[in-house]
Amino acid sequence: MEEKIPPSEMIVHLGPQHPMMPGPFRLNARLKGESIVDSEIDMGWIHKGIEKILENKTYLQGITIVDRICYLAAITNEEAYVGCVEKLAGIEVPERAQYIRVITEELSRIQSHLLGMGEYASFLGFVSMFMFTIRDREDVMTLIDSITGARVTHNFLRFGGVKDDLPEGFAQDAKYVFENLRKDIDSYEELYSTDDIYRGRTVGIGVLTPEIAKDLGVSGPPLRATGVDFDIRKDEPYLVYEDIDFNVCTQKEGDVYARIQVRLDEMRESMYIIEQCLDQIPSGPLFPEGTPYGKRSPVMRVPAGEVFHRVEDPRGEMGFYMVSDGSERPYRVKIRGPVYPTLQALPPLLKGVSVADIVSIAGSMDTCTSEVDR
Amino acid sequence: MDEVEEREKVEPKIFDKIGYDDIPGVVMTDTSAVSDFLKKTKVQNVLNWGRKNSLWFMVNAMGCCGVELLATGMAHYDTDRFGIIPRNSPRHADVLIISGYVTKKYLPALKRIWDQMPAPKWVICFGDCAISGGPFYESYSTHQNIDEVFPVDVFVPGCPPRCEALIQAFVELQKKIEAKKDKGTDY
Amino acid sequence: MDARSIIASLTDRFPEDIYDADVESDIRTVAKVKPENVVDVCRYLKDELSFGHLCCEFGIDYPDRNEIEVVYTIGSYEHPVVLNMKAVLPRDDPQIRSVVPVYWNANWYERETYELFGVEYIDHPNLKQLVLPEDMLGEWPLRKDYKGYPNKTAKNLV
Amino acid sequence: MVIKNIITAIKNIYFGPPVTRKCPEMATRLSDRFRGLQKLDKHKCIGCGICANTCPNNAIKIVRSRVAPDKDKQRWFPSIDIGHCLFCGLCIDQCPKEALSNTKVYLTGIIRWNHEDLLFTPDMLAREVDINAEEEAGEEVSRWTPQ
Amino acid sequence: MQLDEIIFNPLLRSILGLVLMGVIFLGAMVAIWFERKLSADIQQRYGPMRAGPHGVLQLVADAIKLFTKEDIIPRDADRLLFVSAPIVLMASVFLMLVAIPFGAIIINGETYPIAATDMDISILYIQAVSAISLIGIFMVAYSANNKFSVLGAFRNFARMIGYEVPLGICIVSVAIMAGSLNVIEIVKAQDPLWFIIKQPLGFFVFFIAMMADMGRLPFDQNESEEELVAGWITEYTSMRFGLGFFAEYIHMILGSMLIVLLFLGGWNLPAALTANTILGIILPTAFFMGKVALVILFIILIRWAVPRYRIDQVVDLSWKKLLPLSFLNLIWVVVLVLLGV
Repeated sequence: MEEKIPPSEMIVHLGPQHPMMPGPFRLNARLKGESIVDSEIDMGWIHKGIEKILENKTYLQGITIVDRICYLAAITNEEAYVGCVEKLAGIEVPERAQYIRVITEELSRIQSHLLGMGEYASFLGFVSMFMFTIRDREDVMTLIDSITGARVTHNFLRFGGVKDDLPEGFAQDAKYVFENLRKDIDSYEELYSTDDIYRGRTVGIGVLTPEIAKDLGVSGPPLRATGVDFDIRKDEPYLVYEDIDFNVCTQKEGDVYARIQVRLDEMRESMYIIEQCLDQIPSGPLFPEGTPYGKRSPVMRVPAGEVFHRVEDPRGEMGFYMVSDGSERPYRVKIRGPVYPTLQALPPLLKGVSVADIVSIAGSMDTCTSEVDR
Repeated sequence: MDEVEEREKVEPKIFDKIGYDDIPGVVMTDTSAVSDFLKKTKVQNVLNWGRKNSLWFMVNAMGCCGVELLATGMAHYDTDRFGIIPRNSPRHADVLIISGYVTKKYLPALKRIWDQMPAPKWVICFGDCAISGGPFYESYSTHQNIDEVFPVDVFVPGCPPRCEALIQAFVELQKKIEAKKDKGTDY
Repeated sequence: MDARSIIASLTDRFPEDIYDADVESDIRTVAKVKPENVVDVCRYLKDELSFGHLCCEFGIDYPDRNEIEVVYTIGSYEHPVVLNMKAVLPRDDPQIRSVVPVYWNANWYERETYELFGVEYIDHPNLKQLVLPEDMLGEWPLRKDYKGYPNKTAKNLV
Repeated sequence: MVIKNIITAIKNIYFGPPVTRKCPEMATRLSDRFRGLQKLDKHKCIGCGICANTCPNNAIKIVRSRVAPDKDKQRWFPSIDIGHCLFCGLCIDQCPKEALSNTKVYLTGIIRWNHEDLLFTPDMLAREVDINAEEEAGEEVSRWTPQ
Repeated sequence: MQLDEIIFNPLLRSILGLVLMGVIFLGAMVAIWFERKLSADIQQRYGPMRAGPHGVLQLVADAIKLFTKEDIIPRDADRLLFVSAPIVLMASVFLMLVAIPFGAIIINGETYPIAATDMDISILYIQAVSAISLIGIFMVAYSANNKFSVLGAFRNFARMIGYEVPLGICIVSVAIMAGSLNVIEIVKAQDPLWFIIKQPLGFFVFFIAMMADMGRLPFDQNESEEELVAGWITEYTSMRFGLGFFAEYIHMILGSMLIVLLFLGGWNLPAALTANTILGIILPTAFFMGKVALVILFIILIRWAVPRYRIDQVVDLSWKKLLPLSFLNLIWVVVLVLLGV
């Protein structure tokens, strides 16, 4: 935005350090009064070069690095990466390990949505709601912690299985947590739907139509809020999602309110999935028997080939494209993050709205800058 | 009522007589004689008590640790117990928490935030990325050795550290201020 | 619409431009495309074969073959088939037509590929650096012969 | 209406006791699998260097160190730069002799005022030198604490 | 009468004014502490605990720190305006303080309000001087050379202009009912029946307009933290920031006092309770302050329980809803007065 602007307008740089988002990015907004004439996003403030780093790590070491792509969905990142390697090497995952993976991934989805939803409320000035959702998130985090041993970066999945079994008494703990969480989600929904100020700030703001959303390449809750039931878990089932009964949560309106509503519904759906998994989970080994894969992973050489594997991240479609040349390190890894197109779609959405709605719309997209920059 | 009239009388004189930089009623000095004197007395202890009990930190979430940073301010860990509250403007902050990878592109911005903060100010390196580059220490894009750029007071290793570690870091910083060994103030 | 019919339709329509087309599995197909005609192929894919969702677009560097591949991973909202379409470019002067007129979200992918690999996109609306600082442009860090990696400046105590 | 919100807030004052974990004073209960500072068993370690090779971050180096505080004999042991360590646990998983193990030290033992203090020598990892860590989690480690 | 002479002595009045200044500062500190504790309760945490028992000295620590911090004046700022803006803000609230009574002493059935002055147009005066803070904010917007400050300040103008009108009309209807512009007379007029009962609509409009005037949460667009970093106060450091912060809280206390004075009956008590001299000295002020504390409590509760309006919604609310309602209230009051109720 170097061009000359008329004196009635001004350029405001929101960021790179701005309370709007966890993680820095810059939004150069050209304002006329309070409304936005034009905007542009400047990325890369935390570009880390993960793709280059992955090329120089062995497959096993890569797991620790992919954890740090998006800090809110570390398990799904791992699943995409590990699934990629398993497809290339032709490893079968035992059923019990698959169920455990599904459980951790859905837990991760719940905590991510809780954070995104609460943070969104705090963007509207409703700080107490943020506190409430984080309070619930801590409970879910404790569940994840008890399985994986870490809060954010888990390093839990291994090629062919998972590192550890479910801890003893996990089912009771989960039941206890979900009981409270269901109540709390109901109360959040009630607060959201009855609060006039909240409705005034969200209904009809930042509307995406299905056609435009598809054109922008948006996926995940922002797309499902427009009524398109695009969900990798249904369309291209991985792990045991085929055997599990769940709905793809959609809304019609495509505005900010619908996106938050989709997240609320998805949390309920995730809890339902986990409960099914806990009922159905078979006993058995965590790693394929008769192979060297195990907790002490061998140095792997993956046969040459190329593969594209995608999973459903809390924010949308997460994909890894991996090229192997037969050595112990991947030749090229491309990470397709869900937030990348979502963030790219912000400037067209922001045209003509007021400054206060920037945070409303950007927050409802639940963007994760770290993953965009990689 | 009298105050208003008085100011109206005085104001034209200011513009005529004194330069733009001198404001009546505001003493502006270049020396730090007063603070130097205070540092030798017991008053400094009182000042340090005030400072250590109100360490407002800058909300500057930069990476994985940023999530833990957010969570630390919330109900389960509650930094407010120590008088530590998040501030969004660097002008109001005392503590800069470097909570993630500092890239070549971001370093100038981070330095600018640091320059905008009023002294005395402190830095906490939260997480491996801030201390040494963490998993990205070889990357073409990141800037390593942040402790050569900023005067770091407390190092919190972990990737990411738990929320308790950040609170412990604040406690360590308080201890350091109390012991008069911190780098934010010259003793 | 299954993978085989898609490949058949594509090769029928563009016999000159599409080569090495193959079906890997029910939901994965690969094809190579001549770089001159990539925009037409993409438009055909989007309009006729309902490949409306550009998953990603990126480069792969092969220094020993002296070529850079640009891969378009194109999915769909209607059917589960994903097409990995590759365009092979010479490594010395990689140039290709931009697909932004067809897929709007290719914009950032192409900017990123440009600054990391040096692939130049013709007719791109705003071809400049995206994630790197301006002075790093021209180093193409994701190419295999990049000199700045590993960056040995970190203070490692051991 | 906003009345609903206010009622919720008032309810929280009376029916919502503080959920805060009293951090520095009371140790938080950690999960059994928590990965804190590593502990080295010098009797088991053979100095093979698998941990150093596995480490994704090159945080481990094999150095010469005394086998016991009172003996002069030296052998090869790992030393860890905690400022680089990701606490991913790969070194512990891959150790063939199970010489390395997890502890729950993650606060006072490793939060330091100087960068140089973050280097943990084999003696410190084997806890022959006092690393100034209180017994944070202690024996009382439970998998779940209902709030 | 001798008591009268003592009470109307100008010297004593000035000393009383200074004391009230100290009291209001103390009150603001207590209010901030109270807000932090109450918000912590709502959010299921503890709030300040370390500085003093239950954190009562937290504000002292904050003040010490703010006083000893570096005072930065941005290079491109207009120095004179930048430095004097917080003083203007503070002056605005202190000028309000002059006319607001802090309670009353009732001796032998005679009421002596505790106020620095006793003017006949005090409510008009309060309304006038509270608008001075707008000038202070304008000075900030002009001088700070920060776009967030400008945006925050302009939001403040839009909001204040919108809400001064319904506020003024509500005050007019109160004055019509009381037959006086003097706050003390207005309190006297509420002796048997508070004005909230006679004109509930007026109270509702006045309360909302007063909250907007104070800039409390559903209406704190001028410093909405997530959008504008810290709004008009973004560039201020150290005690200049502290002054702006304090001015806001003092404004909140004074506003709550106005609400109590105009609608909630002030210090009026049944005569039987104040017959005793000691009770007459203590009870009315305590009663008044208790009601003020309740109003503040309610305002703080709202602050932590609702999201924030967008600025155009706030202006809409004022011009499209509150203004017609206040006119309705005015007509209602005129009818009441004409009927002689």
